[in-house]
Amino acid sequence: MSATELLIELTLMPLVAFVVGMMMVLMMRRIAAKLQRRVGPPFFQPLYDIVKLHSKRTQVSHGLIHDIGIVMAMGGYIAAETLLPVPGMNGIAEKGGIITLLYLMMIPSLGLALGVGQCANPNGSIGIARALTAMLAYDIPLVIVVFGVAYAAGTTNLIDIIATQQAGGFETWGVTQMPLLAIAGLIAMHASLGKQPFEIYIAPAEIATGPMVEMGGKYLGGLFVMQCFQLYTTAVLYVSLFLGGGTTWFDFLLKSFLVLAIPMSIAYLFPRYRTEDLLRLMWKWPVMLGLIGIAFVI
Amino acid sequence: MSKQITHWLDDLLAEIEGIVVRRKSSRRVRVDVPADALPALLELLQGRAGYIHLSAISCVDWIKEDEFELVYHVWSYESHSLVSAHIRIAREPGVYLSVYDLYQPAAFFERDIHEMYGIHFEGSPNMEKFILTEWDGPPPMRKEFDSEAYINEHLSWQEYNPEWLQELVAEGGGVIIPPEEQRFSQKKK
Amino acid sequence: MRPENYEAQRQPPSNEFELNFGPNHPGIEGNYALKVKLHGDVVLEAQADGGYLHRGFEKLMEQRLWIQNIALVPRICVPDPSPMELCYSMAVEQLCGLHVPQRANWIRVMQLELSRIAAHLFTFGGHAATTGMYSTMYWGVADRDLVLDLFEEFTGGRVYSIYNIPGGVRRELPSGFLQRVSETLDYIESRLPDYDNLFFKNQVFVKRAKDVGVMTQEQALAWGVTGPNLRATGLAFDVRRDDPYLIYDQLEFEIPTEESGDAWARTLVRRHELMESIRIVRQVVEALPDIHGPIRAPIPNPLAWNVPAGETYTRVESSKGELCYYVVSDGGPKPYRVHVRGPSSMHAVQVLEKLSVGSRIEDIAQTMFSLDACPPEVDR
Amino acid sequence: MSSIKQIPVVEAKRTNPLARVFDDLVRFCRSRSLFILHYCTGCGAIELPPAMTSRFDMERLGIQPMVSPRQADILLITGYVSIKTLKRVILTYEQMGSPKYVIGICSCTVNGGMYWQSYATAKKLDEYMPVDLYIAGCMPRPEAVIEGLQQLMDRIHAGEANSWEDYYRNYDYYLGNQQKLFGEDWQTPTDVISEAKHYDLLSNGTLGDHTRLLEQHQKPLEALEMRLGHEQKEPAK
Repeated sequence: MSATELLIELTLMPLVAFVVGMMMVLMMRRIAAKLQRRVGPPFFQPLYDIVKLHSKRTQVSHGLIHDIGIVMAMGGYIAAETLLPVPGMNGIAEKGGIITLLYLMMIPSLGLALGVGQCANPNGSIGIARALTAMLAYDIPLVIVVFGVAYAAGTTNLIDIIATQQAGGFETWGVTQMPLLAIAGLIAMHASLGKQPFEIYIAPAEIATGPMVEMGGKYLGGLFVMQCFQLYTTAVLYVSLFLGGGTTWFDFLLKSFLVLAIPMSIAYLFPRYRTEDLLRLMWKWPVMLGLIGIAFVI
Repeated sequence: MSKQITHWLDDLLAEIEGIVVRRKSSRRVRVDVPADALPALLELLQGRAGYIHLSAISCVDWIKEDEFELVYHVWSYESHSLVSAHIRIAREPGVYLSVYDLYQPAAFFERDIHEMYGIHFEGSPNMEKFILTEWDGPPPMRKEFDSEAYINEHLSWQEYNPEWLQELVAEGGGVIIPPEEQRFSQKKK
Repeated sequence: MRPENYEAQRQPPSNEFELNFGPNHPGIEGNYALKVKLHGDVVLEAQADGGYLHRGFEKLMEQRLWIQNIALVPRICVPDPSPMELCYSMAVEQLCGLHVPQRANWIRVMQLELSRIAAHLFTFGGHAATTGMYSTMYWGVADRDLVLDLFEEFTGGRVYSIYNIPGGVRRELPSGFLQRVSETLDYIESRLPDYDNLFFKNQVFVKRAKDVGVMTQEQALAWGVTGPNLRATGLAFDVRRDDPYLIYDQLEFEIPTEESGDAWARTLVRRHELMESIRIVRQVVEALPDIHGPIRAPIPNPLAWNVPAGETYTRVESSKGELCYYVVSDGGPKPYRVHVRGPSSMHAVQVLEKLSVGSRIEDIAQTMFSLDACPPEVDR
Repeated sequence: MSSIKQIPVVEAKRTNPLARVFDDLVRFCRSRSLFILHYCTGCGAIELPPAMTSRFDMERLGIQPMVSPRQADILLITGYVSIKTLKRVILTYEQMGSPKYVIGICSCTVNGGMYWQSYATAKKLDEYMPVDLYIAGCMPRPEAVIEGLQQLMDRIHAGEANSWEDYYRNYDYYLGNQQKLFGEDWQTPTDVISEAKHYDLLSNGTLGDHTRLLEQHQKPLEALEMRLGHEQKEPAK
């Protein structure tokens, strides 16, 4: 692969991720609307929101770290997109591998923590403390799941993992080979999205949307963009690990949207847990399922 | 409630000196007592007659008589009746005893009366302002406080005089006559 | 793009900090504030701060005619305005010795109970929203709207009906109205299993709401708690039954109670009460066609109406608890004094302060919404 | 509002033809994505849940509730504002990011409504902050609220909803009214004058007698003081 091609891929992959991510946000809001018996937002609503937020005249900054935090939150995911192979584009997935991806996916939370810490708003501080706790909660099952998949495939390279799954059709998919790990992964993925019942760090009625409380204008716009990337990354990672990635764009997108629809449909039927309940749940069931799954794999 | 209970209550109330009991209905008793006998009355009602629920403390400003009337409404969950104990205190200096040690809900009502009427209750746990924290005028519920004068001094209204209203006025309508001037002949039933 | 004065405010490093919970906070019902001192996320001290909705109702009422006040009173409690009208009308009737016709009493009961249904749907919608379950709120508020449609049809007002006037009610029911009432009730009843599955039996919600804001029966009695919140501690007391007004002594209904006295019990009591209200309205719908007669007693010219001197204390069970009006007349065209004892004046101030202490920050909103504290009643 | 001078605004010349297209896009997106601040100042707020929820569903117009003033575009003044609330409303308004819009819902914001005799409520909202739109009624139905918001959307799209600039241009007038009501030492933690300089909206009406008074009293900006643990006050007579 020539340097130009690589450069084009590295530009295209986050862009595609952004566009798909916006549609995922739209899907999320439409699902919520359907469950709540209403119409829901128009098709381009996520785009309107993002453009509007970036075009606000007032951009209240709380200092350098605040700016850097948002950049980190977006940048972490943008970097992660280049490590996620999509049909026709592999980016630098070969060189990065799944461990790097996991690290990159943690950066946004840390960036947010830095940025929110600078705002000195107690609601934000509580929110970010909860967000980091939640990260601690869902990362353990996530790491177990990723380890199990990597062990089964014998590699940490996502391209190889996808290739082994695609070799024998549906029977070699991760979800049929390692159903327990797939379930654990789904729960961990749901938690990492921060939707009910794991919505502890947004929690409007408790801490006034936590980390976002001091964000306005571009900063909030950055977080909206981050949400698009987050949905995309989580869904595509799951598809790559368990659903055999995608051979064509059509089945790739279909799988990603379907996989995302599961936690989204559950989310709007539940209230949120308390922090310790979340920890207890995440360290109990997904970890247990994951460990049993690993035992099967080994 | 049965006559037995009412008699029993009357006997009990007779222990207080200077008391006037009026039975308004089967469930409402009005009691007038001198101001210094009220704590004893409430203690009696709460301790021996089961009137454990303080429903409200109302304050009435009788400016002509230069007195405040305080009304303690207590309810019994057992005999299902309500006793309203009326007392009168002098408008100046407007100080009275708190009944917080008997009835905890009194804290809110006393605080409320304090800021609305300026009556100070001795022994109440909290006499800070609650509703009117950012108000520096006189206690507004006193009868001498003229809220319209206050408004005219501090606030202004939107002028609204569109053409259609002016036309109406020119035709002799559209103006609201103050109710005091609008005396119709009383309809016979 | 950076205005100059936005330096972050730094507080000295400490585990304890103070937080303004409200007035602009989604976890607060209405415009109200709690100042809380936190250690981590445990509340050490809570202080209610009201007055944001203060309009000086009691002063305003002294300046208006007896009949004008009817338009004023429902505004005291926004989610459940009908008991306010009734309580005031009853007070004026008692002062004048007006005898209200039977038919008006039955219609009033229907209005009150429909209002209670609407208020309860709104309240547990709100309680659900504080725990993050917005679907229940969306459903609850939408179903409440159907009741409001009924209100609009027979009173003319969607929220503030201004329908009870001293002496009776203002208008006769429209034709075919009772049929539509029972249709709406059927619909709401058919929705209740959905609410049960989504909300009341939802294990995550039960886990969240149990053991939140617990008060024992002794505490509740000492703090002056009334209404559903008192019944959630196990005491079956209801003004409608134990101090009956209107025609409640002729109606059949039960008083649901729960033992545990926590947020969950309070919400559950409301849910059962909703069923009882539906039952009462059904009885009214059945009985109303056979009750004929006028809908209001004749009153003198309301613009020159001097109510005889006297004082009276009326009590009504609103959806939030015991609602009382103390009305004094000096024989003039305007009330001499009207004192409104809203049930929330206890719940939102002392009870909320006491229940918040020791709870966690995420439970303050739940405590407030499960107490169904209505700030405009406190501030008046 | 005859007392406020209408100051002509000189639009910067834009030579880039794409700039106009871009401006149109931005205005369109602004009108299609409105975040309402979740602040119920009065009883009109009771009609907002129906307007937002399943039956009338404001989200289909791109309108969402938001919690923090930093995130919001629209400040809905739902009903009467008591003087205590008005202070918070002004603080909130100044913290919102421009462009921001104010909608006065209910008759009380227009003229005091049925509380015209009340000593505790402010009567005329646009003395204290510029108002884009009034929706009269007591209280306006959800349909009316949505209709009003749609009018606001049209005006934003046409570029007419510029009341927030008015606040900077005529700050002295608004500050004067605020000082009249709240006392002369009234001060918000936002430095409006330097913001006006920042947005290049400084005009004749920005500075005046009232801002001079503010400068005399001005304390260094600090976090809003909390009133927890106040001292016991002397008994009033």
